[in-house]
Amino acid sequence: MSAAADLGTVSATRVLDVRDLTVAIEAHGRRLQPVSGVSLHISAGETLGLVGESGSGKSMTGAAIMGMLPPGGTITGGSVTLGGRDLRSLSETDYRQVRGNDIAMVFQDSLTSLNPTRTIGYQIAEPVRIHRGASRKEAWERAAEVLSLVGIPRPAERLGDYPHQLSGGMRQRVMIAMALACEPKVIIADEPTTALDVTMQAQVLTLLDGLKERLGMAMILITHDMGVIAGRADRVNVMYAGRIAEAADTEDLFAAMRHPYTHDLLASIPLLDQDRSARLYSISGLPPDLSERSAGCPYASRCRRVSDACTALAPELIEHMPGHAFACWHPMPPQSSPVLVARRQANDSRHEETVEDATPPRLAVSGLVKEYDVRRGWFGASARLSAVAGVSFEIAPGQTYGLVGESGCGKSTLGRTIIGLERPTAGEIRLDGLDLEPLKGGEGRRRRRPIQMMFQDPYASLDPRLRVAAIIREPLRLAGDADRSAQDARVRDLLDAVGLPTSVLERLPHELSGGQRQRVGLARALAVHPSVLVADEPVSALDVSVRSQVLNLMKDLQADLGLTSLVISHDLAVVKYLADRIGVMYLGKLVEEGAGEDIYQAAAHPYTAGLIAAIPEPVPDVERAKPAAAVTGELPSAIDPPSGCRFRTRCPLADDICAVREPELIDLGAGHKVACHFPLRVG
Amino acid sequence: GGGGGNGKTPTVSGDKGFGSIPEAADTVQAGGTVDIALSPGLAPNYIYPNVPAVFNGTTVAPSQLWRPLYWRSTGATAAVNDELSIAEPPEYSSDRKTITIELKDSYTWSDGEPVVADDLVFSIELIRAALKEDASNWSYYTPGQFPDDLASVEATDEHTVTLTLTTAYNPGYFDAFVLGNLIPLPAHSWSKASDDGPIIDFRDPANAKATFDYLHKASQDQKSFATNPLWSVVNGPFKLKGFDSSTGGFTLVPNEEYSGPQAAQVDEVNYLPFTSPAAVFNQVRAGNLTVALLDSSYIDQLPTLESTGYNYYGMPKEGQVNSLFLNFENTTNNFDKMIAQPYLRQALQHLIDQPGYIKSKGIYNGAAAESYSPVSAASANAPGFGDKAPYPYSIETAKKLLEDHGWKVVDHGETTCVRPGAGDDQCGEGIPEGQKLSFNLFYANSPTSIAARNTAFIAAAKKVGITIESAAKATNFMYSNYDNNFAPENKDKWAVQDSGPINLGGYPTASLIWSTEGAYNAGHYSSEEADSLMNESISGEDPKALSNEATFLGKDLPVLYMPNPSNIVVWKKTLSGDPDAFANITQGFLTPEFWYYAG
Amino acid sequence: MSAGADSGQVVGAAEVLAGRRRVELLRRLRTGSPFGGTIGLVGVVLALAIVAVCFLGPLIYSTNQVDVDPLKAFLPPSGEHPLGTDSQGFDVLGRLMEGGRASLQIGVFAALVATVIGTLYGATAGLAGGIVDAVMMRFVDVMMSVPFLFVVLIVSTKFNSSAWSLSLILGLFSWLIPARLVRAEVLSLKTRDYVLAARSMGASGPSLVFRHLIPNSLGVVVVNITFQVADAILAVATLGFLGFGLSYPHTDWGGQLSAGVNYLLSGYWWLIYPVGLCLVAVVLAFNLIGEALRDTLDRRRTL
Amino acid sequence: MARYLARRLATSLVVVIGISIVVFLLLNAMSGAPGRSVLGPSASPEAVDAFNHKEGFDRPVVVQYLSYVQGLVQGDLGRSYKLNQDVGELLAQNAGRSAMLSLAALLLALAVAVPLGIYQARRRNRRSDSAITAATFMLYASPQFFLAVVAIEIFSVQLQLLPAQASQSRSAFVIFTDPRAMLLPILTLAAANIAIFARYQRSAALDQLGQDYIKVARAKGVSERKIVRSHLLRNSSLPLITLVGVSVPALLAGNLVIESVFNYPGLGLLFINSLAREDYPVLLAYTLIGGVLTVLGNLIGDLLVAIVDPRIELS
Ligand SMILES: Nc1ncnc2c1ncn2[C@@H]1O[C@H](COP(=O)(O)OP(=O)(O)OP(=O)(O)O)[C@@H](O)[C@H]1O
Ligand SMILES: Nc1ncnc2c1ncn2[C@@H]1O[C@H](COP(=O)(O)OP(=O)(O)OP(=O)(O)O)[C@@H](O)[C@H]1O
Ligand SMILES: [Mg+2]
Ligand SMILES: [Mg+2]
Repeated sequence: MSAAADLGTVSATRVLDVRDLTVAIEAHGRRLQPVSGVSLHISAGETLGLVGESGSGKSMTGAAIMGMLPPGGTITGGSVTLGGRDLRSLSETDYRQVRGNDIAMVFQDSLTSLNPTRTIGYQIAEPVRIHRGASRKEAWERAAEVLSLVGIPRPAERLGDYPHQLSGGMRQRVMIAMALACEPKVIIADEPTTALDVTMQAQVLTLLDGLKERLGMAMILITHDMGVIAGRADRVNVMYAGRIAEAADTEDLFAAMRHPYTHDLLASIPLLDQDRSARLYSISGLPPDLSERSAGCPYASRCRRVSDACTALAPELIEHMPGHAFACWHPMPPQSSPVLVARRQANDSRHEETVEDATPPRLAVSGLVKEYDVRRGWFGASARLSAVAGVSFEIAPGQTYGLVGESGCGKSTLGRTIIGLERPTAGEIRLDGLDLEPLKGGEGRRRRRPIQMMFQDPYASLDPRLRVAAIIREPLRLAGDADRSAQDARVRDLLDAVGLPTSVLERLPHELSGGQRQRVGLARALAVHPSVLVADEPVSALDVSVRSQVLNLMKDLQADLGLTSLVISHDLAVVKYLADRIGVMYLGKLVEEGAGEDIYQAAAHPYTAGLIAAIPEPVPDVERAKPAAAVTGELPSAIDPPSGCRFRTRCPLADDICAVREPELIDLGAGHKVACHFPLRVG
Repeated sequence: GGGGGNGKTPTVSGDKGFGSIPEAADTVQAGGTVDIALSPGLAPNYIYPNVPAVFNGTTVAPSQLWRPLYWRSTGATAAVNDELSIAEPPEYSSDRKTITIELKDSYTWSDGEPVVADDLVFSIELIRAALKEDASNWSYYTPGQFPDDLASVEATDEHTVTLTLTTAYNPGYFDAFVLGNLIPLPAHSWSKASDDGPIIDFRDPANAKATFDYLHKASQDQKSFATNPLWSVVNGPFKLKGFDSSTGGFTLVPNEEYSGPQAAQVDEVNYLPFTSPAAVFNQVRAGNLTVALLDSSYIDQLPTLESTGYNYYGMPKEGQVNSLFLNFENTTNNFDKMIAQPYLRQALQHLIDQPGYIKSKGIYNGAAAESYSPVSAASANAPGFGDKAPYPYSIETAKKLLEDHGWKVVDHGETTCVRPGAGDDQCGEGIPEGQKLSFNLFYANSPTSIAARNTAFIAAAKKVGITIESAAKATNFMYSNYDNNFAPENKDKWAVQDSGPINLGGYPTASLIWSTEGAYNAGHYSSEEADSLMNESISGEDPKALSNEATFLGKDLPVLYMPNPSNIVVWKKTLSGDPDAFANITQGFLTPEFWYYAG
Repeated sequence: MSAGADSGQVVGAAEVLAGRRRVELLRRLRTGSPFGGTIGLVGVVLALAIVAVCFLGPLIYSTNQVDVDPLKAFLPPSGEHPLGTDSQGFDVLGRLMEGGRASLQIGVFAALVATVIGTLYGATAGLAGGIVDAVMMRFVDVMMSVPFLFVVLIVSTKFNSSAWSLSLILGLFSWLIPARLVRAEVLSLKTRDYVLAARSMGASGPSLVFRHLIPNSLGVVVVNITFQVADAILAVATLGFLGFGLSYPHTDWGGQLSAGVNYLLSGYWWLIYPVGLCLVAVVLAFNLIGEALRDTLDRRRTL
Repeated sequence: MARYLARRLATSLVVVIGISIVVFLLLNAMSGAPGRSVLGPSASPEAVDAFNHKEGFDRPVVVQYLSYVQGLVQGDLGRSYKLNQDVGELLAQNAGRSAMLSLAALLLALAVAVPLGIYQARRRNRRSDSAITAATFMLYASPQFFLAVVAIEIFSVQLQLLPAQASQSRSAFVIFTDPRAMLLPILTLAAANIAIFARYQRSAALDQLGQDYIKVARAKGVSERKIVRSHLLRNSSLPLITLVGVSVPALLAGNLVIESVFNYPGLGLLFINSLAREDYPVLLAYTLIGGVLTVLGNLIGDLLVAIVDPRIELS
């Protein structure tokens, strides 16, 4: 790339200036160009959001700035200037002086990003000792100082801890402390919260934000989550296939986006206040292979506004308006994000669903308890882990029930118990009124057949040695009620139903893309005409564009087949999009239940409210208006759950009674139930 | 003093020697240390000289601390050495039942007491007491013979002992098997039942038993071998200075009170323990040993060793049978029926190429002698056929013998019996038609020449269609598993075995191994004629008896004869002495008192 | 993504870590293959070459490996005997082929015996779980702690070595590693989503085992076989070297080498180096093949 | 720590008991009542029976086992009838030398393999890595006795630099003062382990190098040398500690071969010689000790890991 777009004039406050950065990687005899002519800059106190699909080159850009490309990677063009210093010309030794000192980085996975055999004190002190030439003691003191900065109580005592002794959120704070130790000018946060639960994500992001402000740092926030961007970034660079597709101030971007890719990206995410009846937009095709250099616009093959010009020549990133640049031959007319549109529509249609009539429920779960014996070794004391603690709910025929909750709250356990992979410790599961639990052996398996499951990880849930045809046929074979040719016919029907070509039949799972695999998984689940489908995190392993395809498909099939389904996800938006009714779980308990809109717009449980508040929405106004961290702290251990109301340890409204008495699930009317001594809403 | 026989050539029988022994050097440099290798794996662990069977071969410095009555080696021959014996030659009465032994009056114990007739009687009483406890308590015991047949033993004067026997023996036999193994012991010092106990009368069997038990027990406390005052009372040229109980290595120093013919000339003799023949060889190669017996697999290294300063000399041991034992009772595949046929044994013997094996670089490389009977062709008791093989190597003859007796010989295939029956031209009694000539053979896993010669034999057998399955085994294993006497339950498991040499001693009658009742008759060979010939060797009068026995056994083939390998001794060129004092090492006798460093 | 996977933390972390580490260890002992894709090829070519020489060689270069000629012992290499002759006068090149056949046969057979036993044992333990598994694995622990070579040597004193008995003895004492591998594999497969999926569709025990568990653990088993062959060949060679090999008319490489070593100082190098190098080559070949197979397997897994 | 220790000790004890049963059964199967082999061929059957009775070999197997265990607990490993010695004493005499050889070889192997493996991992897939890997593969594929023979041929026969056999001395002092004699045995014994350890270290280091904390350290500006020293080394050595514990049987087997080739009078050679003598009490006592050492090796390995690795709860 030659002339790069100059986004504004070089000002004295620009800390970091990247121009025309091009990175090449040589690996396994292939040459990739994961970053092509990227230009960006950032000033002190500013947050630049770098957003894009997986593989779009976000991390690689960060790595190039840090001078830490993977083996085989080189910067082949462009410049990186930090405070007027050309970093590219630095020797490795000099570059080392920059890292951790002038630019610091926060990584995604805090478990693997901390050395398990070193104390956190050592790890935080390390950069101080290197860059500040501090003594062991001084560095240690500094470590305590930054640790308190990131909000860890009694920091001096924690310095001697090892990473595994900390919770995920704490570890992420330690990571941040490590990055801050030398008060860098620029901090690059690469997906700093992707591994965290939403509640924790909100806390960490707020912390980062505050620190940046206080210390006057510049921050590059790398994420794939448009919601995070909307709430935290001052400016946004949208990346696609190693290039910047669009760059603008956050408000500008959401209010008047121009690049079709930006638009499509947003259009394919389900939103909390999504119109449930509207289909999500899906971006067709796959991102381009970065090893092939094509002349045209990299998005051309997937773009709905494509023309011959697009395939002939790649558009350059041009600042069409002050502070707003995009690289497109056929920009969309300035328009606000599809989210805002959808939002507006949804607000209009505050619908009321008919309260379930007298039809008996298809699936009824009552008083379900699942506890695990966890023993500490051979002679260790036995402990009981309460994964599900007395959950009851019903799903009417044809309805979809959604389960949400933080990680570890027992959603999957509930799902596994319902389909019979686990035996409940207590409670009943009735399918069409018949209690499934006493049934064992062949009879039990047969009676459970109407309940089928769709798994989370499309890579793990298909036997890698079986061909697609055999995989889909398996439930038919197990049911054994059709001959081979009938089975084959059914397999073909199913393929058709999930929108796969028959050519995949002879393929092995690894020859399929993630989306295709998930479709195969769905086809398999549907093979025996189940009446109930349990889908555990059906889309959380999928990339945005694929995710919308699968969501659409599930939605269509629900409607077409009249399926009764249970959708489990930690993503309230996904659940709300798919489900008629939603149950919110907390630490093995159902704390609130009701229609999606009721839950979203009139949450009665403080936990639900906090959860909703923590979910980042791709709407800058909404995001900025949100309170800082609504639910604080972390999920307590399920081995010794808090007495009374399990949420009380994190509840802002908690009172003495909460510790003593367990609140019951009470109906607020219209099927909206809540288990709280101090509900936010009554009736 | 000087070497006993300056200018002498070693005493040998025949010309089977290998290498040479230089004449004794004229100038003697007194003192010095001699390092000598103990037989690998045979670390001494017992000291009392009347050895129980378990410890045979593992006693400390046999004959060098306590002299035997008769020294049965002169150079490389088994002739009695009158000079080194502590008694005059025995006198037999005409009925051969009374033997008078006169001890030389020149010998004294190291504590100054003379060696007297009672010391011999004491020793014999101890043997009797020991055998009463357990038949294995004296290595040289043959049930029914000495001392069972000892009517009386008496010290008739201070230096004379008279033995009265109930049966008569061939003097050659009795000399070798009994008198040669008797060792006078210091009764004045040892005849007690505990360390500080009083001297008791050993003629009382109860006392003899107590004494034996005491000595036997003391003899197992290896840590005290060199310190226990008991063992310091000796009459040989050396005393035990140090004993390493962990390895069995020990050091001898001259017995200053020695009263015999040749006092020790070097200051110290170190017996170094070795765990393998290779270790011995390596040490020799590194020049770290003064004297060593080498494994025959190092024969072709001898010229190299010579150039680095060693003399070497090899000689087969006399009175040694080196043969493939046959199991006449193995009924598997009718082996007993087949092996009972003399023609078949002859055919097998015809397959053994003794001259070839001796010559082969892969087997003996020259260091062995042909052997066709228990007695060597060069000995005074040589068999009638001398050194001419009764059944010389000839595949053709073997084949013809088989064919003449009703076998269909298929070269490299399966020879089968086609004419069953007991007739002259038939296979033989009990051998059915279609019988295959196949059997197994176990051989000792060391030395390498054993495997090599058996392989050659098996391969030759293949040429006439005889199939022999073979496997190498530890010698011990073969003794305890493939010996019909001790493991009768396994008698059908082996047909032929080669456990290496069996030593018959200086008077090599084979009665122990081939008489019908022989204690070591592993394969249960039985022949009336052999029995009567052996009986003659033992109890007859005829000095030719042994030769007659050997002639018959050479022809009747109780075993298949193999060459007799040389024992090879190497010693530093700086070490000199009477040539016999080196030649006798090949026969297992050590006389270090004759060695000295050349000035 | 899910906290469930981490629940091991609770369950006696130390035990789990230690146990897992040990299994991991066995599995990984031979990882790392910087030759790229060629290593498998090198291994296969090497193995095929050795197999061809040993099994087909005699067709082209036929020698008398039956008749001993003691007088032709230790002839140095010449036109007539490219690798000279040994102590029996056998042509060494021909002897190499003879010994190679035995070594390969024993190696392969021992590996198969070990694999069959190990697979059945490991799969049973893994599937049964609970107390059965605990007892079975404790037994494996015990057997693994008894030094294998010692026991084989001790047992060998009682047997007459034949190709069969050797491979049987080796096989009977080397099934432990495959047993552990297969058990670990079955345990991990048991909780895989696709196995859960099959269970949730109503698949019964045998159906799970035969359709999912066995085919999917086969990879590990096959990889292990190749390593096991290499190990068995080495073990046989060691046995042969220590005097428990085959006897005439049979021979094996370890025995040949051991016989040759007796003449180390005599300069008969042709008795040592050809057979030594053959041994190295064949063990190397099987290791390389195993390495490549495992690489492929791992790559497929991480896809 | 105490609890973890107690737990590991308990499991180890179970395994050790198992080993003693296996070894005892083996002893029983191999030598049965040893009277005949002890007393030799000329002993009468009565004498043999008397011996077996006296020594208790005619009692029921279970009783024999219990008394065997009782002996073991009191440190009595049995008696070598062939050598007329206490097996315990016999082993004790040789143990020091074997331990010296093994430990020297082990330390050498570790000293070479750990840096080598890390070096390889850091130069992954470069030519030097491939070359070293090729070499380690070759080493791994070479039977130890062949390596030893080649070493003797080169260093003793051809170059005449080093003796062909190990020190025969019984005193540690002499062995230390003449290190030349131990060089070849130690080197060859170490060689095979270098191959295994280096391959393992390489793979462990690769695993760790792929971990994010290395990246984090780089991002903090830590130099590569320091990354290796203060981050990589400790983490990537954890598996090696376990490996060393697990490879005790292999080390013992190596001793067997090396001691017999170099004629070094340690436990291995004692074993080989006892094999030829069919001295089963010695053979099995050593096997038992080998088993116990293995368990001990595992135990120590696990404990070391537990000490070094803070993730293992020691409370
Ligand atoms: N070490 C590497 N060697 C070769 N190619 C790599 C390497 N790391 C990343 N890539 C490639 O570089 C491209 C850009 O990767 P990058 O990690 O920057 O994407 P990303 O935008 O951060 O995606 P994600 O959201 O998944 O983290 C991808 O196609 C990836 O396959
Ligand atoms: N097999 C098991 N043994 C012991 N504990 C278990 C087991 N499976 C799950 N748990 C525990 O049960 C609790 C609930 O786990 P579950 O997987 O159901 O949570 P989840 O809500 O699905 O979380 P996520 O969103 O991370 O998938 C967790 O504390 C988990 O550690
Ligand atoms: Mg990334
Ligand atoms: Mg889950």
